Amino acid sequence: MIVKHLSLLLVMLPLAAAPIVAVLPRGRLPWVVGLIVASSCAILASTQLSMVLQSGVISYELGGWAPPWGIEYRIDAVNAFFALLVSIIAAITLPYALLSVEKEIPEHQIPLFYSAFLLCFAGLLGITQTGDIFNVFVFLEISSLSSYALISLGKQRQALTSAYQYLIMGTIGATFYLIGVGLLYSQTGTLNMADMAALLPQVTELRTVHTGFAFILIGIALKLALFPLHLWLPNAYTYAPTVVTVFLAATATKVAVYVMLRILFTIFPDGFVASTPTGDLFILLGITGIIVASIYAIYQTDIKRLLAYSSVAQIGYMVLGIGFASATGLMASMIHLFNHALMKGALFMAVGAIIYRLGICRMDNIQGLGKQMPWTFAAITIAGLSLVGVPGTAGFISKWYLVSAALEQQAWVSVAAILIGSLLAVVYIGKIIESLYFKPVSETNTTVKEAPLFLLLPTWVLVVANIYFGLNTELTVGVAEHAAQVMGVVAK
Amino acid sequence: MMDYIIGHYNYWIAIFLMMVGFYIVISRGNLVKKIIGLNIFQVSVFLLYITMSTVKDGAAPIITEGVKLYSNPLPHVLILTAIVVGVATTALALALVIRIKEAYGTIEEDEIHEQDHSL
Amino acid sequence: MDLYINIILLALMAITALAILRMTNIFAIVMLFGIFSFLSAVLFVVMDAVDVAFTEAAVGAGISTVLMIATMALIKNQEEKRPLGHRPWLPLLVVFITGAALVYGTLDIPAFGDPNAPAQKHVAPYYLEKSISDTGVPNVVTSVLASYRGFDTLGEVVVVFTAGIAVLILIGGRLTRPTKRRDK
Amino acid sequence: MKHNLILRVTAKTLIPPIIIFALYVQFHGDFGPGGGFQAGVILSAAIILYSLLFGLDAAEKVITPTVARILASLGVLIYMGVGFATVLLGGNYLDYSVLADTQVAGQHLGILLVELGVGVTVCSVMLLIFFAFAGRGRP
Repeated sequence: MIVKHLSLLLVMLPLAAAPIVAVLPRGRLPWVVGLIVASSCAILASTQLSMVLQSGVISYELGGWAPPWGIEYRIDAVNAFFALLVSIIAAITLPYALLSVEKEIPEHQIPLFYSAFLLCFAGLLGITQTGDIFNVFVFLEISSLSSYALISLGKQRQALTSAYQYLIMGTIGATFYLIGVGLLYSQTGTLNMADMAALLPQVTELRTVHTGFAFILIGIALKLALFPLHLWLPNAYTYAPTVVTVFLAATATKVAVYVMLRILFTIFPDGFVASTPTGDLFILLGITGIIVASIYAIYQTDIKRLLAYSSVAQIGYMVLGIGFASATGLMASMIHLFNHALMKGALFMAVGAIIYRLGICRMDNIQGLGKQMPWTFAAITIAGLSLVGVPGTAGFISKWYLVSAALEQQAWVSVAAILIGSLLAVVYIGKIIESLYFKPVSETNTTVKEAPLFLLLPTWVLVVANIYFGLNTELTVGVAEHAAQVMGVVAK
Repeated sequence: MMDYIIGHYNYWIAIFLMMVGFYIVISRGNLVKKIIGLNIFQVSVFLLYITMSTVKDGAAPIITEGVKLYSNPLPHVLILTAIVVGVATTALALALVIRIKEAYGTIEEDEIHEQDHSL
Repeated sequence: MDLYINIILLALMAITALAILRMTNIFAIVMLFGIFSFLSAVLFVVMDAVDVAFTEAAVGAGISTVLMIATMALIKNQEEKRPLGHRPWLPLLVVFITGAALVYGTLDIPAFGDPNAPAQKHVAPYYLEKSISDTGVPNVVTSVLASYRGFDTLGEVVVVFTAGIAVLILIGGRLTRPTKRRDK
Repeated sequence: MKHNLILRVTAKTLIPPIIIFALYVQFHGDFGPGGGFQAGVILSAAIILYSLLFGLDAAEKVITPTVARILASLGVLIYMGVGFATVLLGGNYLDYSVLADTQVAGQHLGILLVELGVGVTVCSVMLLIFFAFAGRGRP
């Protein structure tokens, strides 16, 4: 029975756990429930992926109504890949959360925190699983509303203004998406993605469809923090509690990429996207995003903020891959977003370990801490090298595929941008390492000890994953290739 | 031509209302007023959907004997959802504004920025 | 007849929206927003969307306005300050482009009330035909909401619940204070 | 408003009809406009009106924030529970047809139950939100 309802269970488990956790007493019970749920989801998601790879698309009719009349869960390799990414990150983040949350969140809010965390998790999973374009909106709002609340839990008062700013931009994005969906609905009469994909080829000439397409893309781009719509992201990531930053940085923007891929490659017919300037626009915005955000990152003194700007730059790489609209480009994009989740997860976790000890993480406060916190320091170094794209790390694989995708199309400017972006990454990661290791320890910090094991272990799981996926590319490249095929972009 | 206008004026006024709301959100600095702008924006989008669902001489979609033509129930359902999502967002946003007021003593964007930069 | 009622209501909504844009007294703006919401509810009735109208009146005009007033009572100062040297041209440009794009999109949209529009022909007729035999519910909005698209509604309830959690996180401090004392 | 006699008397006579109307809307949604969302909001409006007249403390005696919080979770769980029940009875998630002998009876029961869940959650969340807003101003 579990096999039949697997795809549904994956979403309903965290969704049903959230209201239960909300009424649990204070203490560690909410965390235990959260951990159990997240680990079960990781198991379910990996089962789902292997099922999809073996036997093809899974369709689950919610309410027993056949699509397009009812809502359908339609799982192919792409969904399964993203659902697995989200679940794994949640399962690794939760062990880390225990101590970090106890330190950063007031005790009486901890059950509410885990409830909101599970809601955000369930919302993201719901987006990846559904085959209904309006259902995406509903789950998008679940994950968005809970992430606004999670961000506002940050200690500094700027957390409140960041959450407000994100709320305004996020709601504008969601409303744009809603407008786009409405316009598409007016010409097709359906909300089911597969059904819409079948009906759209007859109406692609219509101006309504073009406008709807544009509005959906802008709405998702806001959620994706695509340059220049990224303004909410640096603030939100900087002031949110560490666990929230780790989770959102590794998953939220990735799920937005997923929606983008679905819209571009599943829902709209092949020729349509190519007939619009979308691809060129994505390449342009991707390149500008990589360069500008990387330069911004170099000038940051708060390390969380530095990494946040780096995230904006990395989103540039992903969008660049989508912009090429080739099989290699798509693969590169998907590999990079998986790897980026690993490296940014590890980096934010390591930074969180420093925050756990110091309370802040600014360039001038962390000087010389590398010697006192060797494991944390090593984690930052390795994950940082992966971010740069040094061979032997996961980051190298994604850069490799990106460059080959660019070379395929002889897009020299893109190749240059990728290389310059990597060089700029050397500079900002170098700044952190220099500060941590090559500067003398300030007197107030001489007694700082290594972070507790509970924080180090999850960090190192991700660090090791960075190396593992740098050496063994079977899973990432294999699944990404399969996913690119599913979306109809076959290798030329 | 006149038919075309009569067939589309509803959309255009809804778009005008949307844009007024959108303009309030992105041009005003008062945090409460921004939220109200956002609400106007959303309500006007609802209007767009309901406009799509209307059928001339159709009845409300409650099945009654002797009635043949009904308006389209699906956009109604979508908008019911969207209205509830809208009020949820509004409640959250207003709660944030209250906290911002407590932390900064003001709800004007410019003054908040000034305070943060002077820190 | 419907046409005139429509036009009058839309005109009133436009006037209200513009008044909200120009006014600086937040309290008055909140009141006007309540009116705006109610006008839209009336318009929904005219356009045969009774369930939507009901919800908009109860939720949009009712709860939203109550919450806004409660916020105003806490915030106290009720005058919007217009910053000097504000540059409104960029927002204006953005809004103009967005609006123009939308109008461009509506040029091909089926006319208002067209019974042969694609939206009226594809999925919706199934609900209207089958609602009684499938679910026994004559109000099709209810059957679609609770059954055909019941999962959306589940998501919607979770959104409401999320908002409750979020508000508790932000300003619900009083709830747990008594138990805190016991801990010490 | 606490000391205004006319308001108190008028509102007092209004509250019971509002509650009855909420129940009507809740259970008549199959046939006319209405359903759990509207009913929840109307019911919460009745209690909010009560709290405006007799003070927040009096209203919190009717329904304490802790109870409201539990009810908010409960409503969501009722809705999800119906779904899980249909799964256990061999149907798909939220496929109410398996709840009773005939499809229509099952659908009817299912819709009634989920609307109830909706009503409970919406009403209690609205109250929670209102209590949080109104309670913030107090020392």
